Amino acid sequence: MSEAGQLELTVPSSAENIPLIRHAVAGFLDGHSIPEPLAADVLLAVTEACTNVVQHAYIDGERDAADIELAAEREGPVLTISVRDHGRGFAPRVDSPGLGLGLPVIAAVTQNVEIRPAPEEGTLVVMSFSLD
Amino acid sequence: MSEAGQLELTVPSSAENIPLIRHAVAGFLDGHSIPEPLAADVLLAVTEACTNVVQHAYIDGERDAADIELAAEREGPVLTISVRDHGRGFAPRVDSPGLGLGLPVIAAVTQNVEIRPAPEEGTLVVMSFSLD
Amino acid sequence: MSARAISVLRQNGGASVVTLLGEHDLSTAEELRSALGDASAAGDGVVVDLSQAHFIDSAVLSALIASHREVTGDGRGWAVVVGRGSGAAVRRIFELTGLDALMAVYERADDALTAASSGPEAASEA
Amino acid sequence: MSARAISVLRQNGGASVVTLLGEHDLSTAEELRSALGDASAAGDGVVVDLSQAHFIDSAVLSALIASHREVTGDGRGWAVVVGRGSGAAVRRIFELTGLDALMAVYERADDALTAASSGPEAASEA
Ligand SMILES: Nc1ncnc2c1ncn2[C@@H]1O[C@H](COP(=O)(O)OP(=O)(O)O)[C@@H](O)[C@H]1O
Ligand SMILES: Nc1ncnc2c1ncn2[C@@H]1O[C@H](COP(=O)(O)OP(=O)(O)O)[C@@H](O)[C@H]1O
Repeated sequence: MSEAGQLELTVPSSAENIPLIRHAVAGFLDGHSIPEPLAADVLLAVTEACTNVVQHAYIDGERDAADIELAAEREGPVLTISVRDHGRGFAPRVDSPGLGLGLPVIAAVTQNVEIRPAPEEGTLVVMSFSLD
Repeated sequence: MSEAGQLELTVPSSAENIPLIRHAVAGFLDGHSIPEPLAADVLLAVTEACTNVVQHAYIDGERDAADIELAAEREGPVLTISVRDHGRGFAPRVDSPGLGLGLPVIAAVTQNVEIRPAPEEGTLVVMSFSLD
Repeated sequence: MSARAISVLRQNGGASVVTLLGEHDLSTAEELRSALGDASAAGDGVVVDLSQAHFIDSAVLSALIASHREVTGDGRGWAVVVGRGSGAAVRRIFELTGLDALMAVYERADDALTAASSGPEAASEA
Repeated sequence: MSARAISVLRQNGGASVVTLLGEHDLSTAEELRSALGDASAAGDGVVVDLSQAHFIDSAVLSALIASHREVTGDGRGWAVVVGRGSGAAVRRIFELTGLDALMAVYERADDALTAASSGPEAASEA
């Protein structure tokens, strides 16, 4: 296994940047020789987590740093990808434009998903995948 | 602070048992002198997690142990409540009878929520609350 | 187990009042949907009184949202009472979900009744 | 960035085909909704061809589910193609959500076209 390092990425929170982030993560997965079908699961989960930031984190107006921050790393047989925002914090929405499939998709494809308030403000979603 | 011990509970997965579980947890919170508004948040999260088991875990037919298992413990300033089932495993449903508010309510009121496959089968949801 | 009940009362003023006592969740959601159906079938406005509800969860909210949609979609008034007697979890779930932006929430039952009896416009000015 | 496109083609046989090439997500969801709207407005059945789609997420599924509901609600046929050329994420999200229980999923475009052209009953026997 090659040591393909970590990935850290900060991009403005917008729908147009979602494919960009997914491609960066695809490159990271390639570098770690992570095969299908796991790679597809990782890209699905990353896409859903970023979509949630774009659709839900910053809805209560402009913020200084309306960014998506992603970090990916591999430690032994565990791949961990975290997505954080600086938004309003995790909250249910009765007026959500979505069907509520995002979190369930993430939970279904990950080995473990944690959701918690991020330091200072916003939400941190930590997703783990087992390479075994 | 009194040492009010742990709570472990296994009950059949049915809507009628949801208030029972909530009352057992309310007793546990009382024993640990956990005040409002935190107690209300804990009872909301526990109720939503158990509702999810009843509505989603065992939908693909009868299982040997169609139970809800709950464990609650306090370690210093952290209260941890886990809810597990032996169901089909976490999966999105396009035909969910709900509005998709359950997981978002849990994530909003907890300090941390983890969702992962339970050992052997089913889903484990671990919810933490900070007493500070 | 604490007492729990759902009642439907037809008021003369042009609304039916559904009152929830105690704790409600998935185990009473069907009874609640049927009470809301009865209230709506009376043909006028609908008030849901949660001022004596100690606990409600998202299963209850789903039933309220469906009733709100049906009744206001018909051009009738719909309002809910969340007051001092409402349990902490009741106030909390309304706050978390920002439901007061979607529906008319009142602290006092008589205000809710007045609003729901006079159609959806008044009831959304809560 | 890989190529991505959405096309709408009106077939003589009584259905419009919406074809997704490449990767689709929230960034193309609006374009997709409008393509599905155009296909539906043609008045016959609708086929969504994902056999050249490399990636789709739940934002795409939401658009497909809305289109399926609208078109079949009208008594018209609706079908989707998920084939060998579909990316792993496409097959995976269909499998995860159990979407094949809700909608007619075909491996071959011509089967989907036949089904969607002959109304909702045929299209649900996939
Ligand atoms: N990053 C976030 N910040 C704030 N709220 C969030 C965030 N992600 C998700 N949510 C909340 O969780 C809910 C469920 O998300 P999801 O399962 O992806 O479904 P959907 O996006 O279709 O509503 C959202 O409706 C929203 O209320
Ligand atoms: N214990 C469980 N086992 C299997 N699937 C689950 C479980 N809990 C939740 N889910 C899945 O997660 C989805 C979202 O749950 P939730 O946010 O509570 O919304 P809702 O119950 O209204 O659909 C459910 O529709 C279901 O697909």
